[in-house]
Amino acid sequence: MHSLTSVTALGGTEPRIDTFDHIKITENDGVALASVAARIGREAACHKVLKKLLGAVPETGRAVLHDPEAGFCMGPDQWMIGAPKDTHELLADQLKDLFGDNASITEQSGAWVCFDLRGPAMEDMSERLCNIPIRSMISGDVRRTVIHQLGCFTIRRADADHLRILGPRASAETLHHAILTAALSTA
Amino acid sequence: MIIEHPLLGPRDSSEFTYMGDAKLIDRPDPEAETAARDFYEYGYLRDNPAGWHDELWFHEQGDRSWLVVTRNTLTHEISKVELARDVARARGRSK
Amino acid sequence: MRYSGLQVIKQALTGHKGWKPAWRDPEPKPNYDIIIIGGGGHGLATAYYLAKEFGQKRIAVLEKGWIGGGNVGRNTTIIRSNYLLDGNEPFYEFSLKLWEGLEQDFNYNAMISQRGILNLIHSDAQRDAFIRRGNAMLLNGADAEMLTTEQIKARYPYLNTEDARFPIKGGLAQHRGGTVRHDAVAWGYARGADKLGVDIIQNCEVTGFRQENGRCVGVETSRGYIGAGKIGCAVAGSSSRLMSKVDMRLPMESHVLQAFVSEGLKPVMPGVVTFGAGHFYCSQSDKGGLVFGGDLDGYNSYAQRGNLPVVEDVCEGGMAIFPAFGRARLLRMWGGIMDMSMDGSPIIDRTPIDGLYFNGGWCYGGFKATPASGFCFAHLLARDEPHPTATAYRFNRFETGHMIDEKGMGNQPNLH
Amino acid sequence: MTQKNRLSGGQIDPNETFSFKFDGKSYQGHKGDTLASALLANGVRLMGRSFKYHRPRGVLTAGSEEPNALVELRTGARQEPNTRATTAELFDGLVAKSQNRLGSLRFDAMAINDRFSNFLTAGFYYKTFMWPKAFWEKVYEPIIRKAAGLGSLSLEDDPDVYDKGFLHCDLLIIGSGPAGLSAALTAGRSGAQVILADEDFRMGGRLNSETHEIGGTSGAQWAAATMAELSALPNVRIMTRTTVIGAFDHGIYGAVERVSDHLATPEAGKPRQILWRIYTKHTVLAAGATERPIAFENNDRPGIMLASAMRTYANRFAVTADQRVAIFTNNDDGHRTAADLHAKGVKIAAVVDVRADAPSSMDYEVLHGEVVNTKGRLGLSFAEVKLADGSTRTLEAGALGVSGGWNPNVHMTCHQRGRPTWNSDLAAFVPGADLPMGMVVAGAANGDLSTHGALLGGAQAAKSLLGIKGRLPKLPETEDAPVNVTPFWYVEGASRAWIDQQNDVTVKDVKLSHQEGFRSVEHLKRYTTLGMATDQGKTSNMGGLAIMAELAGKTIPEVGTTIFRPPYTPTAIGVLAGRHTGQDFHPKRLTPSHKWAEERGAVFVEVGNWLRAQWFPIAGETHWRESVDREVLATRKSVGVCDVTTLGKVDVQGPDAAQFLNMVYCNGFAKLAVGKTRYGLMLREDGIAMDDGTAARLAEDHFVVTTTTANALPVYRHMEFVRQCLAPDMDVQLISTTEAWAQYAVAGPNARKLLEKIVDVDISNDAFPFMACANITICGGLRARLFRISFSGELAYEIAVPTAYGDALMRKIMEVGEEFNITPYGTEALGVMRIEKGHAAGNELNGTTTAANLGMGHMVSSLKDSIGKVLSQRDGLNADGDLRQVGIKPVDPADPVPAGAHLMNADGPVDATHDQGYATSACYSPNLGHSIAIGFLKNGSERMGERMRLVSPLTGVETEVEIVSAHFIDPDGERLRA
Repeated sequence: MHSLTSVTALGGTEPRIDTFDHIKITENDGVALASVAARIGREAACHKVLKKLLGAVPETGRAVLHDPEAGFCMGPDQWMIGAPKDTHELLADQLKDLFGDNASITEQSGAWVCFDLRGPAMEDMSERLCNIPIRSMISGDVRRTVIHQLGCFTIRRADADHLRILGPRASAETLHHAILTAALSTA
Repeated sequence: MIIEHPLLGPRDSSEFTYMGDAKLIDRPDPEAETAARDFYEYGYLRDNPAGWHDELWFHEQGDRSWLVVTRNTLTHEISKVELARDVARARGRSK
Repeated sequence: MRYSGLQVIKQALTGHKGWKPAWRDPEPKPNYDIIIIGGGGHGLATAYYLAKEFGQKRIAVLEKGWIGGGNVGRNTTIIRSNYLLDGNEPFYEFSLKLWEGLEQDFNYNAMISQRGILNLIHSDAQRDAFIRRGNAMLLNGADAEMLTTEQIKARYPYLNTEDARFPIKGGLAQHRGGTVRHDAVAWGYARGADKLGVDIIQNCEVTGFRQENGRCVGVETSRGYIGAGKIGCAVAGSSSRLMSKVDMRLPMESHVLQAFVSEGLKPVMPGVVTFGAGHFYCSQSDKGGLVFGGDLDGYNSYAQRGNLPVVEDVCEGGMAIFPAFGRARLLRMWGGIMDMSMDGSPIIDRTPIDGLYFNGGWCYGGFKATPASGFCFAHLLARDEPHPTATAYRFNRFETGHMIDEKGMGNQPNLH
Repeated sequence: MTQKNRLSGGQIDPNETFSFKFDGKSYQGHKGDTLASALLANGVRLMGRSFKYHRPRGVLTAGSEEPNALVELRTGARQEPNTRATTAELFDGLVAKSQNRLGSLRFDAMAINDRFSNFLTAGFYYKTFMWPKAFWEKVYEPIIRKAAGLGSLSLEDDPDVYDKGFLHCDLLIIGSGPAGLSAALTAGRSGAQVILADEDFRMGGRLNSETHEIGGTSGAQWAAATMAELSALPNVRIMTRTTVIGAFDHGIYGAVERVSDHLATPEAGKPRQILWRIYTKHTVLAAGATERPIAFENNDRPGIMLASAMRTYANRFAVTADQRVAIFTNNDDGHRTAADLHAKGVKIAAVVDVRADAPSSMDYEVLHGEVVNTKGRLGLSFAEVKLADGSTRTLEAGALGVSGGWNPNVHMTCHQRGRPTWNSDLAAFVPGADLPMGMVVAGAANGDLSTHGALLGGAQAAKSLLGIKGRLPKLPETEDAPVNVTPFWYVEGASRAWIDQQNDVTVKDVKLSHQEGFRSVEHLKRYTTLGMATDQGKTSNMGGLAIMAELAGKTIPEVGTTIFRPPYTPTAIGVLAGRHTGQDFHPKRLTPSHKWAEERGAVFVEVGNWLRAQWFPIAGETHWRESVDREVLATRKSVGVCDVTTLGKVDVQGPDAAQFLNMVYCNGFAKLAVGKTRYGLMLREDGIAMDDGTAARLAEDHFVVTTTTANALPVYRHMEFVRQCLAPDMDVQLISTTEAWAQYAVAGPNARKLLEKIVDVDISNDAFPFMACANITICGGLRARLFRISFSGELAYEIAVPTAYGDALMRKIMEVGEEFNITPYGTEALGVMRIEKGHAAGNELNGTTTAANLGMGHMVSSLKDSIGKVLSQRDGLNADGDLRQVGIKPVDPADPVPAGAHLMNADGPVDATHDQGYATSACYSPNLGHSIAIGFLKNGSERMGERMRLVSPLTGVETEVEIVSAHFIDPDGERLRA
């Protein structure tokens, strides 16, 4: 076991939580991430592994909210896989073993900050934050979008009032500020 | 503008970065005797039509696909959107 | 009739009955010595200088709509000569000098106002680049001054220097830069040219070129065929469209650039300010409107209108440095079509076809270039050799690798 | 009773009384009033001054088309110039003042301009102020500018915030009059996602202004009931106080919601306004119509207003402009005003109708004739009427309602390519065929001016757009009067008859414009400024066109129409910027060591949105140079650490990864061994240097490519272009991983010793030589990447760990580095060290330099194809005497060598034609004890040792310099390999 301790994207030792009557904003520090890009001609093989891993191949614009590994489609023949960090700190290595030379795997855990928005104002807030058709999105819908000039993934989770936002980790503070501002605006 | 992404559906054009004429896919043969002239024309000369135009857009804030968008430069109407990779393959760009 | 204060008084006292049309509305003649296609600023200026400076006679300007309807009537009215490269700076400085005497020259008040232009600096690298540029300007005989933040603040006390994402670290000023009443430039040149005998023919669209033995001898128009000894094209924005009629492909794309004006406000902006870390520049007109703009929409377009993302981008830039403008209202927005060339610099050159000459590729720098462009194009048409300040503006520079790329963006027109 | 012109009824709340101030005087009004209606209720007709002649002006309209009644609303930093009193919703404590006056509103000294109006005709300024030449800028223009403008900005920072947002719907309905409500009902009941937007604070449009009944109840009540039904539908979003400002491409509309403008101040955290971008499949434009005035002599006095506005004031706001009112009309609509006002007890002096067959009335006198002049200094007192029989009458009235017919509000139909077409029955332009995608126009905006026509048009529009099956339900009974209008634009012989009231354009000016040849619509507009005022010509353009048509002997459609451009009404710049102001203008990117650097008091600098530590001052240092010199010297002496996370990183994987890099870099990568790193230079296809960096081969099929911080995005985009468009079958995958790894440079003679205390592997010079790279573990098992590369020229490594561990790693390095006196260094010291080594960076890779300019011409491999290779061979990029990168040092060590200065020969003139080159980057080298620079010099590689002058006339510097190699320190690179 190594001797370095990690910090959250917002720089804390514990994830940041902001609670309002109408929304709860949680910095989610518990997700390990890695991307999978199919190599040319190996798409079918990748699908097979994905199906085994997640139960289904995430379609374009969709997530498979599987446990413990979940995944969503990032682009043509490219997927992001997420899993609890506690158990999957070495997710990229685990995926490399699974996919072999069928895919290129890239560790992404450090690249993203994850915020969970839960509460009755989630849809109103989404409308102030980004250009996604939130009210017509259903559970498992994923959109890459822009929040305050930052490229983010938005995932509508299983619960109707729950949106997950993955944003660039280096701009976690800016993103958090934008989310808080939207929360105050829609209070 | 809205670009109907062949995989992702309608997307605001502000998610994209524009590069221009899709003829940029047709990179000339650097070994050809006329390579100097070919690359000059490839690099610098454009039809620049007032009307339908095949052009390259990069989905920078999306799935990072390059698209070939057929768009009317007079009306901004879009009639066709394809993955540039498919277009490049169809035009016979090999390894 | 000469315009003057006395004339205005005289006419006022006699019921304004004596004012004549600013230019005639002649029928096209069967042929001319020189035809200029395009009744915009550059075309009218070319005709004016051909007649006035180069002793040419029998000149016509053909305009498909109404004169001054292109970019001379839809720009943000700024003049300056703060260029970096050898191919550009002498030309733009020549232009600025022509501006300085223009009103007396063509007897029309175009409200040329040398209020100064200021490019804000936000980083050390930008300062280095602006020092190089300012030095290039001075070495070319133009004026330039490096201002400190304090000096800038004295002139624009409401500039955001306290809470700025990109703090202001000084600025490069050109005090001889400024603004001009843009429409009046077209009208002044038109009136001046008309007085020298130039036929300005509106509503006359060129539909084709007639060639004989490899030489261009005239144009087909919506008002019939018109013969010409020489033909000059000055239709920036539509250059590719026009030149495609002689099967020429040009090193340029057409792009839309939006511009904006606010409601009339009591004066707040003494000069022109350009934001170096966002897409925004602004001045205030004599009527009180804040005139501002920013970046291209970025895609090829011949539609004279833009879209919201750029409107927002420009206003964001404005608010970043002038947070006091938040409560001013944007009154009108419009778009002009730019010939965006492959290196951001223009072309004034002969074409491969004898008798056919080209002036275009002005990107969004065309307005300030109007006098020199007209002068240099007239020089080329009259003498068949480029004016000394415009020798670099050749078609073949891309093939030979002699680009004049101020911004260093390469063959990507929407980045210039 | 203070509100002497308050009538009964209306939709204001008489039980809620607000106090407000106008020009310092207190008044009272009610909830539901606008500032204009409240002022009229208090007998205030004079509300402003015109632009040029400073004529006294009152309200012309009751809506957003108002040209005259503009005020400065609120005070202090919230002062808002040019606010239309006709749309400013009254709130308790509202403060407004009149504008564009010198002195008081009643005694405006600038009104002298009106006396000289004969000299100040259209375009007079183009003909004078030219002599003497210097006087324009020194005398004339300052006077003109001083007089220019209308209201004033406070010049304090706008204290309010603005939001932006995005909405998606099936149907957007613009306007909530009868057509809009009917469309909303039809669409809402079908279950479609509907947005109903109206600029007003009360939905219902003209239903609130008229007395027509719908289905047996008043129009206003029907509107309220309809709104109640719509509010209950979850699929209908009702947006009051929301102006749709523009129709943009592909069904995108901009709309501004005024969230807080009806409040004294916005609630905490709430925006003043929101800019919504609405994405809709279909649109019903139900924007109504605007009544147009008739031009007659002195038609601009306070009290003269549109007849329809009078009805709005009476029926909606329970207000009349005066107790004695006259009407001037060319159509039946004017008579409605007379009837409605009469019913409210207002005395009708007479209705003057230009038509011989005008309807008569039992209640008031109807005169066949024309209003030919008016009197009254600060407001109307008398109207002079010339009757058809040639006799004249003088009507005593404090208000005159004018009705010249209606213009459909076609603006939004023109925001793209549409041009309106002429409808001679209405004598007005109606929407043309070429509408924005998915738009249908309904109701008065489409020329259907009756209430029934509006209800029907709205319902049909919604039905057809949404493909609703079945028959429409029966519409309620309502007014369906035909339009009966006789085109009548101006009174014969009128001269000082205002067309554009705000900009003071009169009939005479239009005539002069024609006389001087400014005859196309655009010339007319630009020469006279007609329609260029803040009301965007909504009430003036048609009048000008009609007169021009008459003068030119053409029909109005032959003269054409000016183009309507967004925004529909003037829009606060603040709301278009939204939250992107101040520190939030652009997002910030923080490096993994940011918190640690902050704790150490680092000074930060912005680079491509990143905030990087520029230097780390320590106690006693008062000038940044002290800190930087110390950091450089300490690094070169022992060891330093610098956060280099910001460099772009691209993960390049796949069997063809090496082949791919061979294509994008001008130098070769195919044979790079696993575990090795190589410097690479990327060219653009035009042969100019694009970016440089390193590529480390971590595995046969895995490279990590670095880019410069500034170019991370464009380089990644370019690589994807090559991959997808030029080499679509190369089996290579790219992922940008810039933020995934925290990366630190550890540099200096003790770098290895330090790192050996952290890494779990052998990094001796043999095991891990210069340019080695590897996946390793550190601190007992944390995955990491180690690269032996150097930007500083010292023995150096870059070490990377997953970002979350970046903070801990930096603290660890500092901890174990203590024994080596480790010094953190910032971008300044980094810059000094790279200049000392002659490494090119952004200032050198400026988009115009070639590999040869940079002294790397030899790197462009002739053995393989690569991007930029062919065009890099053009003559112009390989000319004799071309620029070469050189080092520059002062002959006198005390002299500066500033970046941006130009190189001139030792003798000869100093001017552009003798320019030899320029200094790109400069610094003080603490190791050499003098300033140094690198730069580009013509034929530079052949001029080593030459004495030259480095001149910067801009900053007043001229230094004698010597041209030297750019490798000021350790030219043989021994330290790197140590």
